[in-house]
Amino acid sequence: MDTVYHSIIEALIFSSDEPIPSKMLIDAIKGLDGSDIAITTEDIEESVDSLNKRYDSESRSFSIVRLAGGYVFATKPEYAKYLGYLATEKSKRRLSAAALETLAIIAYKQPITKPEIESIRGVNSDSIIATLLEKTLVTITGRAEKIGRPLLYGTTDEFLKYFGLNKLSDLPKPREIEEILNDEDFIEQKRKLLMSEIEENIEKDIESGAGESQNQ
Amino acid sequence: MDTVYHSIIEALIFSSDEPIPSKMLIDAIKGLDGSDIAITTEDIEESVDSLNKRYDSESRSFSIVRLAGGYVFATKPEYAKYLGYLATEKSKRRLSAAALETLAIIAYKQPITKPEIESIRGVNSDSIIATLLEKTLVTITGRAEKIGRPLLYGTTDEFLKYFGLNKLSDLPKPREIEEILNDEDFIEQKRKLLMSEIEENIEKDIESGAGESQNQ
Amino acid sequence: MYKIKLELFEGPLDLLLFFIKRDEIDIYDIPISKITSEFLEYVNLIKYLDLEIAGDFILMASTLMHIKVRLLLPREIDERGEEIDPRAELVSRLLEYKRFKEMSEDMSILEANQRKVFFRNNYLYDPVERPPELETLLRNVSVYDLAKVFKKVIENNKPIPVHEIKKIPVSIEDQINFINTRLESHSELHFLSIVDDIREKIRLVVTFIALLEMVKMGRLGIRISENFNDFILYKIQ
Repeated sequence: MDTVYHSIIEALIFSSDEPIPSKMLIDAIKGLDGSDIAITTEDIEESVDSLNKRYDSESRSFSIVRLAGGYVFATKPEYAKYLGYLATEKSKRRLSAAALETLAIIAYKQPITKPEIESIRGVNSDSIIATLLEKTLVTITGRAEKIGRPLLYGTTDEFLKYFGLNKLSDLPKPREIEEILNDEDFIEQKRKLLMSEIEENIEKDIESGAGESQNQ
Repeated sequence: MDTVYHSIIEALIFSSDEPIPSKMLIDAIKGLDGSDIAITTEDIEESVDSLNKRYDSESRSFSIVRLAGGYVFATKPEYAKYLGYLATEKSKRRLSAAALETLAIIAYKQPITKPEIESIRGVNSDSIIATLLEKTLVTITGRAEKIGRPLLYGTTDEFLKYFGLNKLSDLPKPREIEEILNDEDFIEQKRKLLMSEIEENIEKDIESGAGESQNQ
Repeated sequence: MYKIKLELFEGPLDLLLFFIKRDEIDIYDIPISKITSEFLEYVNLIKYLDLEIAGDFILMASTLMHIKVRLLLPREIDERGEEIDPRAELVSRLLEYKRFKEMSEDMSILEANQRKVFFRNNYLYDPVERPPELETLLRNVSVYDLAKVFKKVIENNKPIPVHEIKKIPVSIEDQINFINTRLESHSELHFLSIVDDIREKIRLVVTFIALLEMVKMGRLGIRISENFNDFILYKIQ
């Protein structure tokens, strides 16, 4: 096998969605360069071994490993602490889907109590609310005038800043989102309505031979 | 900066699923090895340059690129045909002319409202904007301070990544209207110029019969 | 045949630019009459073929007809005494649109270029979990802090007047069980969330003592919660 295929195999393993099996590597190469190219599973193995040797001698921080019947890149264990640090920092920084959901409920329904949030989400939300409080995206705004006087939650100025809003009423209305996103029927209806209106006007224009200034 | 950090920086960039900003790299290193370690954005830049030189001399199929304000590993264009062979149908689909046109307007005029986009394009743009939102190439950035308080749209980091840009100002500037009038042939010239500058590799690919998979 | 051709146009402005380029028209001197009749031919076709964009084409048709009429009338004069060309607004719209159409072509090249680039997808690494260290977690947490939070909770409960005197059956044992039960479903709990539902002062006091007892037995850890006057309890295995 031509050594030019080392790099191609490397690129394929690098960009694959899943650990990539030898067969797929061979398919891709034969699919493009012709099925008559002699390339076997053993060639792939040798190629990977030779790549790994290069990585070692060049002290790369990654290498190719075999996993689940395929090949995949892996960073070397000695760097794990740095990557772990980054992962931890990232998860601290990024809002989870659950947190975002809770934040959205609080933003749109505020002021709202914990039991109300939980009845909307259908799950206990203690720790998520705690996280949002810690990140100062929500705050306690008072107590509800009902039995047990539960705490009321609302969003903070930090929340507005984070989402680039001047005030709470700047939040996109659920109706607007619906309109923008998947309400194809709505858009179609609106268009038909507009069409017939415009057509009527034009017909009038044509009949009278002169366009009145409807556009100005 | 100690050259041992070259490998750590390499591992950190390699492990990140999204372009990782210098600051995050510095934070991870200082977070683990002590905040007194002298390491700057320039050190990171030098480190990345030196890593890329090594990859070139070792004929690696990938290198580190600057994208959307961060660093990320990416394959070199000459491997595109092999990688495209295995890519899913969905990822092969290009943006429509209408989507590109709308993106150009949003990118250059942001923050911009839907009516403003539609008045430039001359056509209803509901479904195009919905598509761009779903592809996370644009997002809602707030509301305009005008009657009806319409939603404002702007581009995302995904937009930068999709077009291979590090920052918004890397976008080609639209020509001034005067310039368009004065030089009708300029469009052709500019296209040729741009082609020869950044498309050298692609042209080679096209000549060799590659890069056709996108039309499948 | 026509449909295929029509789909090449993004909208009415695009179609007008096509006429202008094809006929090498001076954009500042558009023959409105000629272009309008040609435009209307397309509109008639589009009405039956492509509902999606027909409305916008019809709107442009009416704009063109309006300009045509205004051209026949005596010219309007602007504040500087200059004649207003009824076509001027359309021309500036066409030019503005043209700018972005050009830019979108540049972007299409960038897109094609970037589509040749692939990113690292799946990969492996062994994350090193950083075990929470008690020294770190309990740093700056003193008994004073505990007492302060506790006092705050008690004070917050003050507004509820109790008119009835009744014996409240509660023991430290009960409250240890109570805390344990709560901790079964959560690895961490905010102190406030445990005592939030407790209304009786005596039960609060007993719960707090139970909590201190559990810390003493080494079954419970405490750390301060940032930005909030509260603390977090967690199980020690």
